[in-house]
Amino acid sequence: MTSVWIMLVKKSRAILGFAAISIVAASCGTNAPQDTWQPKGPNSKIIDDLQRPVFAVAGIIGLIVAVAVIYTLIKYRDRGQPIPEQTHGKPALEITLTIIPALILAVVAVFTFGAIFKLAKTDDTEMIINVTGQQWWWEYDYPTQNEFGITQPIISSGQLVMPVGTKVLLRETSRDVIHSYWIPALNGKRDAVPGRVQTLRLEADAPGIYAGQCTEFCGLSHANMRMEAVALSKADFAKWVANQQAAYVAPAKDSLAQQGEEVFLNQCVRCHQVNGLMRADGTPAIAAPDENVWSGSAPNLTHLMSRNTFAGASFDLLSKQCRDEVWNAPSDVVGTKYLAGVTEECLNQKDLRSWLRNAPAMLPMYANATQLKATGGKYRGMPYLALTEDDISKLVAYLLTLK
Amino acid sequence: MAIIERETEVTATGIDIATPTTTYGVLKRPVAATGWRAWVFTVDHKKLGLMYGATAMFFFIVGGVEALLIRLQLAAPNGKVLNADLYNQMFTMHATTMVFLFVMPMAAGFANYFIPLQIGARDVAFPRINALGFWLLLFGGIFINLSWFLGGAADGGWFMYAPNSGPVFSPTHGIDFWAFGLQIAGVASLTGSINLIVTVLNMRAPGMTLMKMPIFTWMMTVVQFLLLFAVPVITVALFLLSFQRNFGARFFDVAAGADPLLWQHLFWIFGHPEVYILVLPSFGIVSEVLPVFSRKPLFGYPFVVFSGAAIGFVGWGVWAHHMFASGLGPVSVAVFSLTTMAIAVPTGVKIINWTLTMWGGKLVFSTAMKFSIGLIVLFTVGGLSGVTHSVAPSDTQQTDTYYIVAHFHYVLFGGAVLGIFSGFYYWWPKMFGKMLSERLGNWNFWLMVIGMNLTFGPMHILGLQGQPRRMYQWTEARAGEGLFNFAFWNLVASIGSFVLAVGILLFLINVVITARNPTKSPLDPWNSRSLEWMTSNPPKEHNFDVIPTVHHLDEFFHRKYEEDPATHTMRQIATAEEVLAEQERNADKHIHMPSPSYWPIVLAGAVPIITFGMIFSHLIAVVGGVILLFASFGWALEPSTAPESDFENQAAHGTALDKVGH
Amino acid sequence: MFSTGFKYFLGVTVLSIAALIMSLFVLDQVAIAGVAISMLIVVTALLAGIAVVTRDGQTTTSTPDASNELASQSMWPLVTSIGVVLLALGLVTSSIVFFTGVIVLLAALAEWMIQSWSERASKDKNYNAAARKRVLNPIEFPVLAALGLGVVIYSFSRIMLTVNKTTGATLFIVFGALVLIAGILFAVKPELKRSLVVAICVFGAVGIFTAGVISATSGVREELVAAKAESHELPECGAERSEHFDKEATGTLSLRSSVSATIELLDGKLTAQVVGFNKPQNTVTVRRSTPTSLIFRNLDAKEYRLVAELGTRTLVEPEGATEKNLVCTQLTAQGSEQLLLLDIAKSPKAGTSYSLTVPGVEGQSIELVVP
Amino acid sequence: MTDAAVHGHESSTGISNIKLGMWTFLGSECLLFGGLISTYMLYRGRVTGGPRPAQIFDIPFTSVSSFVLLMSSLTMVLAVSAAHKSEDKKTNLWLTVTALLGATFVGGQVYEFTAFYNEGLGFSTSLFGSSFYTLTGFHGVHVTVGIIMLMALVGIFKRSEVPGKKAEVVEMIGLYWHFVDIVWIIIFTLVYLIPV
Repeated sequence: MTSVWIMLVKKSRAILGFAAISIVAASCGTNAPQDTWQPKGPNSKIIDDLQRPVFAVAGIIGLIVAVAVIYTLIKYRDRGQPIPEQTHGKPALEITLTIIPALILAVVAVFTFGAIFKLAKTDDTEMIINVTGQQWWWEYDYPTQNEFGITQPIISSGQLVMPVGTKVLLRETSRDVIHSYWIPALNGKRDAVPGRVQTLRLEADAPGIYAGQCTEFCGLSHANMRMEAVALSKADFAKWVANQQAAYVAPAKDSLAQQGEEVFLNQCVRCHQVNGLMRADGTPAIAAPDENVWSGSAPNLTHLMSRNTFAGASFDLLSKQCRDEVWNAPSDVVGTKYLAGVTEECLNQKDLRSWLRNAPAMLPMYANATQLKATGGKYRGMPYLALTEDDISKLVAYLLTLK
Repeated sequence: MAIIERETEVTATGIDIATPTTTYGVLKRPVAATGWRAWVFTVDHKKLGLMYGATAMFFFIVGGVEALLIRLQLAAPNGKVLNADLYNQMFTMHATTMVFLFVMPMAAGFANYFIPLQIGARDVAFPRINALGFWLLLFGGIFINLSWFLGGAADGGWFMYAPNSGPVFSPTHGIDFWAFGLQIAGVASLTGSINLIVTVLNMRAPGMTLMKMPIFTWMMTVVQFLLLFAVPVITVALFLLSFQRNFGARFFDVAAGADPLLWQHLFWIFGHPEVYILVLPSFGIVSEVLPVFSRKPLFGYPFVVFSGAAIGFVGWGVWAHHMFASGLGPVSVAVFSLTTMAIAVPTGVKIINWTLTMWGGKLVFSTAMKFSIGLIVLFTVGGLSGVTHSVAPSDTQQTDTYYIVAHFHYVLFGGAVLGIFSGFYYWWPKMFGKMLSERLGNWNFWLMVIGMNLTFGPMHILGLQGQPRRMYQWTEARAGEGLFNFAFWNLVASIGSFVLAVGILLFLINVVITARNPTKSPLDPWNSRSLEWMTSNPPKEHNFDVIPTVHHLDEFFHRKYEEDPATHTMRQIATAEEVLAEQERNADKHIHMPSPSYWPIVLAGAVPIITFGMIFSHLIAVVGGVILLFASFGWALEPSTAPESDFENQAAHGTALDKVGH
Repeated sequence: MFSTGFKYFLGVTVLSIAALIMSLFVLDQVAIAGVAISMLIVVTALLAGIAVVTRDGQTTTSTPDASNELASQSMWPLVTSIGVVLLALGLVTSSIVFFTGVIVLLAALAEWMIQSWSERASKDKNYNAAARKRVLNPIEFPVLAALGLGVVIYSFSRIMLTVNKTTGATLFIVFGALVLIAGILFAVKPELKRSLVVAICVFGAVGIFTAGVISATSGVREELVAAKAESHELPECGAERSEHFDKEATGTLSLRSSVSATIELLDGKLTAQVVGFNKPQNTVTVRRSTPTSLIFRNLDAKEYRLVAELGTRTLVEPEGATEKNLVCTQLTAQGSEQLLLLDIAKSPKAGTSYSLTVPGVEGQSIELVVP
Repeated sequence: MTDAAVHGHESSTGISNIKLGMWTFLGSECLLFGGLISTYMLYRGRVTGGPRPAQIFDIPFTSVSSFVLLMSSLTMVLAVSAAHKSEDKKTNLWLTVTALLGATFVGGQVYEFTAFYNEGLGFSTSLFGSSFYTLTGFHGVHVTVGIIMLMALVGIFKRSEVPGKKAEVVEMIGLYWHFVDIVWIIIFTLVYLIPV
C-alpha cells in the first residue's frame, strides 16, 4: 500500500508540474502567430482581461481539489483501522460547499456579461468591410466609403487590409458552407453562415500582419483555408486604397507579359476577373465564374501583386525570405514593406508555377468535373488546366504586371 | 415482474395440444438452448449485457485505431499518412464510433447487466425489446461502418453541420450510411431507455424505495430519461438530413431561404444532453466503487442523486454554448453562458461528495479504486477547462481549437472511459466468476493515465497557441518559434496516444489471461455493499433464488455488518456465503423465465435492409419492410413462454432453468 | 383423382389462354406478348399432363413419421396461378400489374409451402394447425390489414379528388357519421342477425370500393386539372396587380437574422438601412452569387411593391429577344413588411447599373452595387 | 410488447409495465413532434416559389377530417370500456370502428396531399412544402401504425390468442391513439388555423 501512495504523490507532482508548464508555455513560450494569449487590439484585450483571471481561478480550484484528494488518500489509506462509522453526510457542509462554487461562478458571470455586451457593440463603427467565405478562401469587398477615399467598391481576397486605430466592422456571410473568421490577435471567431449576415468587430492597435485560420470545418481543404489581416497606418492605408482604385495598365506591346494576357483571356478569364481588362475586340472581359464554379465566385485578380498570398491565403506569393522580411518588420516600416507588393525577385515562382501547372495536386479540391453530379458538373476549386510550360511562363510574366 | 408462472397458461387459451413425439423443421419456439443459439435468441438481460459489452469493446478498438491514425498523421507537419478526404472520414468516424458505438453501448451493457440485479428483479420489464435493442445497435454500428467499403465513410464531422453535409458538399454515400445507421442506433437507445425506466420504476424489490436505490441505478435512470427525450430530437434532425439528401427536401438549402442554424440547434439540443448520457454512467460506477473501497457509504447520497437529476434537467438548457461563435446575438449568448456556469455547480457537488466519501474511510487501493480516483482528478481538469469556456468571450477564442479537443477528452476519457474501466475491474468477478489480475491492472491503470495525460494534456497548449481542430495537416508557418511550439506538443501527443494504446492492450491481455486462468473468484471479493453481490458469481439465470426484502441503502452490507453501539464502528455478523446460503434455503419454487425468441433478431435484421434500400434501391427497402411487418406481427402473436410442446424431452434434460443456472 | 400439381398447371394454362385472347384485343405489342404467353401455355399444358400421369411424382410409400393423409383441399394453387398470369400480363402491360402479380405469387407460394409443410409436421393434427398459425398469422394479418386499409384510403382519396370541395367535405362527414351510427347500431342491438351485419359490412365495403374505382377512372375534378396545368412560378413584376401572386399577401417573413438591408418607404422617399452603417444609405452592396435578403418596409399610405431591376435577360422565345430582368415583392400594405430574396451572379455590364425602385413612386431609387 | 401483460400483477407503481412503457414512449414522442413542429413553424412562411400556405389550405375540409379523427377517440374510449367489462364482441366492434374512422382520416390526408401536389406544392418546391409534408406525413404514419395495431388486435382477439389481460392491451393502444389525436389538434391549430 505504501508504494501506491508514493506513486500517487509522484503523480500529483506530475500534474502540478504539468499545469505549471502548460500555463507558462502557453502564455509566453513560443510566439505562435495564432496565439490566443497575445492580444493586439482592444477587442481581443477585452477577452484577454477576462480569461486570465478565469484561468487563474480555475487553476487554483484544480489545485485545491488535487491537494484535497491526495491528502485524503494518504491520511485514510488502509492501515488496519476498523471499518468506520457509516455516516451518510452532513447537509450543512454540503450546502456550504455547493454555495461557494456558485458564488465564484456568479462573480465570473457578472464580468462575462459585461464583456459580451462590450464586444457586441456596433453603433460606433467607423468602417465596413464585407467578408465572404467560400471553399476555401475569403473574399473581401469594401463598400463605397468616401471618408476613407473609397469612391468605388474595392474587391480583394486572401489578405484583409485595414487601417489601424479604426473600428472596423466585418459583415460576414458565406457562399456555400459555414466558415469561421478568426484572427486571434484581434478578436474571437465568428461563423460566416450562408444566408445570414453576421458582424465581427476588428481593431488593431499597431501596424502589422496578423495570422488567422478558418475554424469551422468546411470540407476537404479546411486546413488550408487561412487568412491574414494587414493593419496599415492611416496614411499607408490611403495609399493602398489609391492603388486598388488605380486603372488597369495593359502590359507593354510584344512583351512576354502581353502574350500572357492572351493566355489569361483564353483560359483564366472564364472564372477570374481582372477589372479593366479588355478583349481584343475592345469589349470588357467579364468573368463568368457562376457558369463554372459551384459557389459562383473565384478570386478577383485585379492588383494581385499587391497581395502577399494567392489561392485564398493558402500559399505565399512572396518567397520565404521576402515574406519573413515583411512579417518580421517593426511596426513603423511594415506598411512601407507591404505596399511594395510582390516584385519579380521576391515572387515565389516555385509555388505559383506548380499551382498553374496542376492546382488540385497542391490543394485538395473537388476539381474533377466528371465526379460532380450533384453540382451539375461545376467545380469546387481550381481545376487542372493542362497549360504548357511556355504558357505558364507567359502567365507569370503577365500576373507580375497586376500591381 | 418478469417471472412467468407457467402453470396452465397455455392450455387455458383453449388450444389442446398433445406433445408430438417428433416434429420436423425449425418452426418451434426456441427454448433455452446451448451453444450459439443460447446467445443469438436470448432475452436474458445478463447475456445481452455481455453482448453489449463485447460489441462496445470491438468498436472501442476500431475507434482507437482510427484515433492512432489521426495522431500519426498529425505527429509531424504536412503529414502524409492520410489524404485530406480520408482524414476527414477518420475524425468523423472516430467521434461517431466512440460516442455512439463505444461509450453508449458500454453504458447500456452495464445498465442491462446490473440494474435488474441492483434492484432485486429477475429480468427487465420487456426482455424481447431488450434483445431487439441490442441487435439494432449491433446492426446499426455495422451499417455505419459498411460505408468504408461502399464508397467512403461520412466526412462531415460527427456534428455534421449543414449545409456541409448536403448532397453537393458530400457526394458519396458516407453521410447517408451515417444518418441511417445512427437512426437505427437511436431506436436501440430509445427502446433501451423505455425498458430500463419501466424496470426501475416498476420492478424494484419490496422495500426498495427510490431513495434506497443503489446510486449506479439512479444515475443510469437519469441517463435513460435523458435518452428518452434527447433521441427523438436527433431523430428529427437525421430525418431532415436524410430527406434532404435522398428525397430532395430543402431543409438546409440556403437558396430556398433555409437557415443552416436549424441543424445546429437540433443537433446540440440532442448533443448536449448526450454529453451527460456519456458521462453519468461512469459517475454512477464511481459512486459505487468509492464507498466499497472506502468501507463507508457514499457521502451525501441524496445530494449526489439530486445533483445527477439536476444535471439531467439543466443539461437541456445549455445547448447553445456549442454555438457561441455562430452568431446568436449577445442576449442568447449571455443566457447560455450563465446556464453553462450553473451546470458546473451540480458537477462540482459530485466531486466534493466523492472526496468526502473517502474522507474518514479505510481506503483500499484496488485497480477499480485507482481508476475511480483517476476519474475524480482528471474529470476535475476537464470540468475546470469547461468552466473557462462557459465564459463566452473567452470561448470565441477557444472553440474549434485543440483546447476544446483537450477539454472533452478529459471529460470523456478522464470521465467516461476511466469510469468504465473501474467498472470492469470491480464487476468482472460478478460477471465471469473470475478476478482480473490486479498486477496487470496496475500497469494498465498507470499506462492509461500517463498516456492519456501525454496525449490530451498538450492539446490544451496547442489550442491556446491557436491550432484549430479538424485540420488534416498543420504547417510550420503557423507553428511558432522556440522549443515548445506546435511541433513539440503534437509529437508529445502522438507519442502519448501510443502509450495509451499499450495501456488498453494490457487490459485486453489481462482479459485473455484471466479467461484462461481456472481460479474462481471468491463470492464477495471486494466486501461490497449492494444487492447485485447477493447472488452467485456469475448470477443464475433467474438472478435471485428469493427476491430479497430491502431495509437499507447498501442492503447487502447491512446484512453482513452491524454497528457496535459503543464505538459506532462496524462489526461483521455474517459472511457473504452465509447470506447467500440463507437465500438458497428459502428459494422460490416455480420460477420460469421468458423463453428465447427468434423475433428480435429478425425484426432488427429487417431495419438495415430497409435503410440500405433507401440508399441504393427502393425495391430492397420494400423487401425489408415486408420482413419488418412479418416480424412485428410474429412478435405480437408470440406468447412470452414457449408452449410446453416446444420443450424437448423435458424428463431427460430437466427444465430449461436447471440447465442454465449455476 | 386430379392431383394438386395438375390443378395448378391446368389453372395456369386456362388463364394464360384467357390472357392471350385478351392481349390480342387490347395490346399493340401483340408479337411479343403473344409469343410469350403462347410459350407459357405450351409449357404449362405439358407440365399439367406430366403431373396427372405421375400423380405429382408421389410414390406409394410414405415417410413413417409424417402424416400420410391426403393433402387437404387448398385454394393456393389457384391463387398461385393467378399470380403467374398477372406477372406475365404485367410484363407486357404495366408495372403495377407486374408487381401485383409478384406479390400475389410470393404470398401464395409462401402460404402453400408452409401449409403443405405444416400438414406433415407431425402426426398430431392440432399441433400442425398450431404450427401453421404461428408461422402464417404474421403474414396473413398484415396482408389483410394492409388490404383493408388500402381499400378505404385509396377509395376515399379518389372520391374526394373527383367531387368538388363542398361535396367532398360533406361526403367525408357523412361517411364518418355512418360508420359511427353503424357502430352504435351493432352495439345496442347485439341480437342483430349475423347475416344482416355481414350484409351491411359487405355492402359498405363494396360500395366504397366501387365508388373509388369509378372516381379513379373518371379523373380528378376540373379545378385540380386546371391547377396542375397552371404555372406556379412567381409571375412578372409590374405596377399592375397580379391576382394570383398578391393573393393573401402577408406580413413579415421570419428571416430577420439574415437580412442584409432594410429598405424603407416613408413620405414618398426610399432609404436603405444597411447592417453596420449608422446613417441611411442610397446604395446597397450585394455580393455576387450569394442569396441576399432585403426587407421592404412600407410606411406610406398606399400599397406598394419593391422591384429590383437587374439588367436584361435573353429570352428563349422569340430567340434573341430580351426583356427586363425584374424581381419583386408582393404588394405590401402600410406598416407591413415583405422580404426580397436576391441572388445575382454577375456585376452589371459596363455603363449600366442595378437598382431598387417602387412602381408608383417616382424619382426614388437605390443603387444595387455588385462588385 | 405483450410480455408483461402475463404478469402485471405486482409492480412498484401499481401501473402495469406495458402501460407505463407506453406512457414513457409517448413522452419521447412529444419531443419528436416537438422537433417537427418547430421545424415547420420556423419555415412555414418561407416560400420562394410555388403556393403559399393560405393559397392552398382547405380549412372546411380539414376541419371535417379533424372531427372524424376526434370521433375515433370517442370510439376508442368505448372500446376500452367494453374491454374492461370483458365484452369481447363490443370491444372488437369499437376497435373496428376506430380503425375505420382512422382509415377515413388517412384517406382524407392522401386526398389532401394529392390535391396540394396538383396545385403546385411538391416535397421539394419550397421550405414550406418540405416541412409541411414532413410534419403531416409523420402524423399520418403514426395514425396508420395505430390502425394496423387496432386491426391486429381485432385479429388476435378473434383467434383468442392474446396473452394476458385484454383490457390492459386495449388500454395501452388507446393511450397511443389518444396521443396521436391530441397531436393532430396541435398540428391543426398551428399549421392550418394560425395565419402566416
